Amino acid sequence: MDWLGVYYYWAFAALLMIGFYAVIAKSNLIKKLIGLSMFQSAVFLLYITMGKIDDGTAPIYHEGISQQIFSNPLPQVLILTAIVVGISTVALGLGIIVRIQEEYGSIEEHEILGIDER
Amino acid sequence: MSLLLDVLSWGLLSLGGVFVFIGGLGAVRMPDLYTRMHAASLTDTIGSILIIVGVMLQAGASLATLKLIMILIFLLLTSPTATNALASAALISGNLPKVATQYGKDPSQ
Amino acid sequence: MYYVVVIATFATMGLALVRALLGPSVYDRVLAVNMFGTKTVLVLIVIAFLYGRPDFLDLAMAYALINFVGVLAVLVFFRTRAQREPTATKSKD
Amino acid sequence: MSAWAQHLPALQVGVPLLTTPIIVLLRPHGLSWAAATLTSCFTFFIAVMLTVAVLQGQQVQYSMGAWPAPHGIALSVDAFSAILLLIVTGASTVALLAARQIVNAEIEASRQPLFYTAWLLALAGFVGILVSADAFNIFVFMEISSLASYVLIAGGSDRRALPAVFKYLVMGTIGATFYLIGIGLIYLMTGTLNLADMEVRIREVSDQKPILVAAGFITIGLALKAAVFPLHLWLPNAYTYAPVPVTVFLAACSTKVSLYLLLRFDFFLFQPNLLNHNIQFSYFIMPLAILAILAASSLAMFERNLKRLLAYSSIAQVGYILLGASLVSLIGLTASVIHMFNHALAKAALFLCVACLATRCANLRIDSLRGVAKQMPWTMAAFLLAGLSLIGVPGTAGFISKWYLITAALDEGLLGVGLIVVVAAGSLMAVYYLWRVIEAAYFGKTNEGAEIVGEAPLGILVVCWLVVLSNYYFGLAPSLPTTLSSAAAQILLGQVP
Amino acid sequence: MMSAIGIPIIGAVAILVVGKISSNARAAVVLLTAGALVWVVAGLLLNLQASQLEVVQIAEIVPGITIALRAEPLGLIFAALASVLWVINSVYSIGYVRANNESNQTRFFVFFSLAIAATMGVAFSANLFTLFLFYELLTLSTYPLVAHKGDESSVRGARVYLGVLLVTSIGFFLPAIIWTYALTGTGDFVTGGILQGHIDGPVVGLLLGLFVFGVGKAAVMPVHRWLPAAMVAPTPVSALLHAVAVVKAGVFAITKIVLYIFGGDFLGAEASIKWLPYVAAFTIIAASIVALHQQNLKRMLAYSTVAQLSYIVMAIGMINPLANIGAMLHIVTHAFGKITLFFAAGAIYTVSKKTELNQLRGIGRRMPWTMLAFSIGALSMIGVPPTAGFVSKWYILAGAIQTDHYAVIATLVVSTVLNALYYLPVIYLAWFGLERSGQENFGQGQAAPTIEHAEAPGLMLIALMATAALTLLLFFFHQPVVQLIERLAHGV
Amino acid sequence: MTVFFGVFLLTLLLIVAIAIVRADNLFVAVMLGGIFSLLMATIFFLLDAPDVALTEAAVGAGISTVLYLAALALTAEREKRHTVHQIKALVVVTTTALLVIFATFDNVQFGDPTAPVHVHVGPWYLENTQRYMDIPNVVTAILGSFRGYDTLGELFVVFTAGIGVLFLLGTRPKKDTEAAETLIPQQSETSEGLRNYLIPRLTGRLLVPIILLFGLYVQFHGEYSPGGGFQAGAIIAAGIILYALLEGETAALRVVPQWMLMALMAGGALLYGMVGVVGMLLGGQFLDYSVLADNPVTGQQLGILLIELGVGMTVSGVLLSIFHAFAARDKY
Repeated sequence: MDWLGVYYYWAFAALLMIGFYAVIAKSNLIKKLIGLSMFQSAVFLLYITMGKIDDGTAPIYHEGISQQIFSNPLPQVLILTAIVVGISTVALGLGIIVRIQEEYGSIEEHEILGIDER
Repeated sequence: MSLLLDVLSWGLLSLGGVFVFIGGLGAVRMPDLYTRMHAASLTDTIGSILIIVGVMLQAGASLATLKLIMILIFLLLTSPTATNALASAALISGNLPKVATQYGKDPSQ
Repeated sequence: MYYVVVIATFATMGLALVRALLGPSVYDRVLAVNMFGTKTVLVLIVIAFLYGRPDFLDLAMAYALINFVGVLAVLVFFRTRAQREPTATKSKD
Repeated sequence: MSAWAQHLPALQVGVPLLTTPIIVLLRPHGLSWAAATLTSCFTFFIAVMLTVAVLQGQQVQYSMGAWPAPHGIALSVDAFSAILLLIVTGASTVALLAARQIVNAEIEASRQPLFYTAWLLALAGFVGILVSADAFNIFVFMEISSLASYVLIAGGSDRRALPAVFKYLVMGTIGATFYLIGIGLIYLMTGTLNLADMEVRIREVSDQKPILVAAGFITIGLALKAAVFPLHLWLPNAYTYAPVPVTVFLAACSTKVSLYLLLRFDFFLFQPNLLNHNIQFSYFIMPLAILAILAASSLAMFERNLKRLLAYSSIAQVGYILLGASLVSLIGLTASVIHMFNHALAKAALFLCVACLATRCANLRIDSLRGVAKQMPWTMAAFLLAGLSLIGVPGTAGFISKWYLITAALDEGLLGVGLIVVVAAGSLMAVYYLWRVIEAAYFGKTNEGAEIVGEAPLGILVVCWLVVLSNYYFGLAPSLPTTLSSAAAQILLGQVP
Repeated sequence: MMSAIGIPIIGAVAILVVGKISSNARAAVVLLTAGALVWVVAGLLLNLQASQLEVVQIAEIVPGITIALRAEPLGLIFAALASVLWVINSVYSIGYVRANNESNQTRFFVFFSLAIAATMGVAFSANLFTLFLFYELLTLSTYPLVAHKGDESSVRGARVYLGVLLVTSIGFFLPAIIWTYALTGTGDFVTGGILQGHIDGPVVGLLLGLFVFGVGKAAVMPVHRWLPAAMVAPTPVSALLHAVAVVKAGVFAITKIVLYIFGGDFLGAEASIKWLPYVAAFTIIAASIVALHQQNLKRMLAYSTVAQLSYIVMAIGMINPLANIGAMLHIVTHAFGKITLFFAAGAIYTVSKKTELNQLRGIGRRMPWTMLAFSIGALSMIGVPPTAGFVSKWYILAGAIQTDHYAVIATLVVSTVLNALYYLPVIYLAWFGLERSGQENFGQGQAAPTIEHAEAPGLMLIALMATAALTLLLFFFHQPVVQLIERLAHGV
Repeated sequence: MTVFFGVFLLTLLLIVAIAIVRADNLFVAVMLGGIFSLLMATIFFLLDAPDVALTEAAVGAGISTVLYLAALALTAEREKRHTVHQIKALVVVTTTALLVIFATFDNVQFGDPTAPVHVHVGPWYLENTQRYMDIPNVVTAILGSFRGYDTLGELFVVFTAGIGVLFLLGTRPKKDTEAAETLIPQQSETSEGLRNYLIPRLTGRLLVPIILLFGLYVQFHGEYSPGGGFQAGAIIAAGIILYALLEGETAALRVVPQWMLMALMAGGALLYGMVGVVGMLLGGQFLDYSVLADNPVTGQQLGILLIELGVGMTVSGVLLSIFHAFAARDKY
């Protein structure tokens, strides 16, 4: 049970918490979006920490390298895809926020709801 | 011969490290925006030159050295420009250096 | 051999972060970001050699460029913002 | 043709996916609609071919890029995915056929190619999920379908669609990320992403704790995307302010696909390995389902806006589907799968009638629809018949699923009686809120201001009546959906010893 | 048999098409379809032996659940009754609609024939599922008839009508059917019952209860509220509802279920179903007392129907052959009697716009024929000898004496007295009461002035007299009907 | 030794994360977001994932910061301090975190080679890349060929985002249309970027070609060193965005017009799809590259090269059109 090793998973949990909190508690839409992308980055951290092997190197062959232990390449492929999914969601979210700003004149959730009630 | 190279690159690297650390300290302790900028950017450039040359000595004549040279050129090009742009933007938006106002002179003449 | 540099750069990154958090005006924070970027480039170069994988320098090269684009973007959009609402209070936060 | 037969699963996803870049570039007005409808029909045709293959007992497997299953990505189509494929592609074709006039009115010509591309991307996303047998691949296609649905919903001219779609985006992305964490934990313990392979390896896993947590995460994530009761907050506004053809398409299939995933993961993967699954499933899912039926129906009863009323009724029907599944018996599962089919039919018909109304009436509040039956007799007749199917009057598709649901409930003894009361109460509430609309339409006095309104355009009306009559056809001769859903139930339960 | 359902549907479509052109053409089509239906049912009735056994299967919904039709004697009696009365009712309603120039008459006749088609379906259904299918169709097709006028009161009445019927059918009837399917695997009507051995103990009572209260149309006490509420409908519809189709379908369904699902001897032995006659008895007494206080003529007739229906339910509940014959016979006699009363009420309303009882003082002199038919109908309700009502009550009484079921005998006597109490004063006032002119006649502020009016219009009169004659005829020639029922009783 | 660096960087990461959530000024939050993704990339680099680090840097630090800033320029600058239902959020969040910690607590050793993850599918890829594709970068091999279908899906996610933003921002905002007429004739100052900043424009002119060259290098060098379609697309987009920042958005549009962006977007997606379909036509399965050339190994390499090109085209097309959609919004 090496405490330092588990630190990566605790950092993942903490980051998850921070991101999720920002999404729920903050009423500014852009802050929600930033929280959302942090929430997703935490998951990326989980996947990559999973793939690491002690004193293994990156899974890219190179004549120069001596030792043969390579970290697991699969989680890295998954995360490559997930990052681009994250950025696409952020881009679309920002598009919607810009449209909301033009239609409602504000990007604070409580103000938008107020405008709709009237 | 390689021992000499190692000692030399070790020296350069640690010197670079020291410069970089001083830059960091400067950025935190300096009173005003412009002084901080002065401290940070100068040490930035000298630090990178020292470290990259130090590492180049280690890498010897190989593809890596070529890449290191490219990176050095980039750094030398980009970071001073960025600082310059930053300084002029701050100045235009009216963020006056603290020292000038202290002596009552209006910097605009 | 590379430990000294790595530790020094990490320390500077820490200090830059302190400046970024404390920084009274936005420009302080931009400075901190710029510092942070260049320090990361240096750290990556040194770690690439520490790990004995010199072919990872492309990453450091990409950093240097992206950092420059990022900083310039902040300045441009901050000025567009200031232009659109000149009446808005100068951000002295 | 048989040479192409073995490529069917790949074509099923490939056709809608690869036509989108072409449609984006179609500048001439109206052409993009025609191309989109054609592609959707062709996808429906492939889905029918796949169903025929499945019914003949073929094991439809397809490995992408010719790499063996656990290493490459495999596609597999069985009875459960076949029936869902029919629903999704059918709903999309029908909605597209009815979409022409409304989209022309609501979206200016220059943006229409983009709208129809987003529509086909949503369709490709849903179909991709149904066909795929790889956990991470499902996540990717879930993202494609969600992003495309956000774009579709935000396409309307009603400004309130934007905050609704932003809330949907945030909750949908959180759901997808929960799903990702779930897969990550399973991958951590089993080392594979292929569903079949994962199911085998889960048994050997010594420490069941992460698997339990992964099950929790995946269930919550998919429940969020399927608008299961407590996590349904995004659905009413999203469906109400979206353009009507989009609501027709999404109401019929977006929640169904997430439920498909929920059932597949729960019955396929976790089921045999978790401690005592029935407790976990019935104590956790059944109360939610009952709550969904009762609360959502009562909300629908007091709703003034017609579209939000139908949205709440969708949430209640999701409750029915989950109720059937939570009985963890063969008939229960058949009931839940066939209710997916029948509800898709009934809800598509109802929303198509709303589409007909939307072309003629300004707003869709019930008291502004008073006496509309005199001017739009055919539309209101279709609404009445579709309403009957939703209530579950004998002879309609809705009745079949009610029949299976109550038979399944009867096997549960005393608890079953309680469930019957809930189901009966649910359908009676459905009677109440649908009759409120029909009574206002038929017997209400047309309020003075209302201008003379003509019958809905012929195109939409014909499509609407087509779906309503298919409701009755599958009510009287439901052999196709019943065989498919009982086969699906066997597959799902096949895992339970 | 298929044609028995098909003809009214084709008729409905024909009326829809023809209706727009002219009312005479529509009337012709209505009569034509009614006549064709009677001819078909008669054909079935005559060669009873041949058509008895073959089962026509229309569709197979789910393996084991089919829509199938079978012409067994009980169904045939009901179908014959319904078709004959439909002909008379069509004649009457054409006259009524012309006289009152009702709005959108085409819709009226279309749903009229759809309702009859559904009744035929209920009559010939071979299993529980088909019964439930046509039962629901009947509810839905009669809803527009009840809400025909479209004004506020009729819409509210129709809402109660639909609400009660749908609640009972989805809430109790459907679970009961599914429970039977679950228990026995089939739902077919088999003489002698299918539940034998599958179920016993108090659960049988519960299942029977679900069925009795599930079939809301039989108007057993707690679920009877829809019947008076449906009085808002125009009179031919109430006639159809309360004499021919709806209520009779309800009671007929219960009879079929008791005989063909539970089976006479199985229930006989069962202790837990003894409560049925007592519930029916309570309904009879309560409904009669309420009818006593009614001022409106049609509401009084409605409550009297609730009472009469429970006679049949009570007789069935006694599980003895004689009582069964009595019950079946009562279906027929009550139909003729009640339809005559409703026709008379309709005639009075058409001509004099009078609806309240106290307005009928001395109307006998103005409308002798209508009041004569009304009196025959009333007597048949009470069960006085020359009318058919007496015969069916006699059989029920005989059955009760045979099983010495004292409660039932007591109820019969008391209810007959009550019937007399609320029917005879109406007849007496109509014939011998002085026609008070001027205001004091309408002290309660009803503004119906005593307008000069003669007898009811011709067409309505013919229908009236026909049903009255049938009530009398049935008293003398009830033997053929009884033989038909006996063949059924011995499970032919 | 990696662990010590990792621990330090992770603590820095958490501090930055908390700072982002608490920052009121949204510009500050976005800049700290830039630092966040730089840190994230360094951590990935430490955990032997150079490809992911490059993507995180190029996409996270570069493009998303620029997009956020472009959006901020159009919307509010400061967040109104209104944290709604705080306690409820805290409760939900802590339960999720506890759940995760509960799952990964004691049974998972960081980096031990015997963990199930490294036993089943992982090593198969390491051996077979040599046999089937003979290219050094295993990650690109998996991305391109073994799980090529995932990347196709991925490509279409980006494509959807592009379509979505163009669709949403395609409309001219109603209230501003009248104002727009007056605005167009005199060239507004804003869209001219840093026109009067001489030094940055000069270095920019010098740097943009280098960035584009570097982008192409990363694109075609994906099989030997960390790189590939996504990273290259992002870097090329960053290059042209730099040009737009310096020379002004209209100048950038003249260099890369709107129709070319649309063609890039659609062309890339189509190229990828067609490679798959051609594989099917030549008798293999969908996305089976070994049939593309007579020798399966060169076929695989050719396939991977083509699809990386497709991905690069689409990603750069999408990111640029999104940037132009935001930047053009100023003029209205």
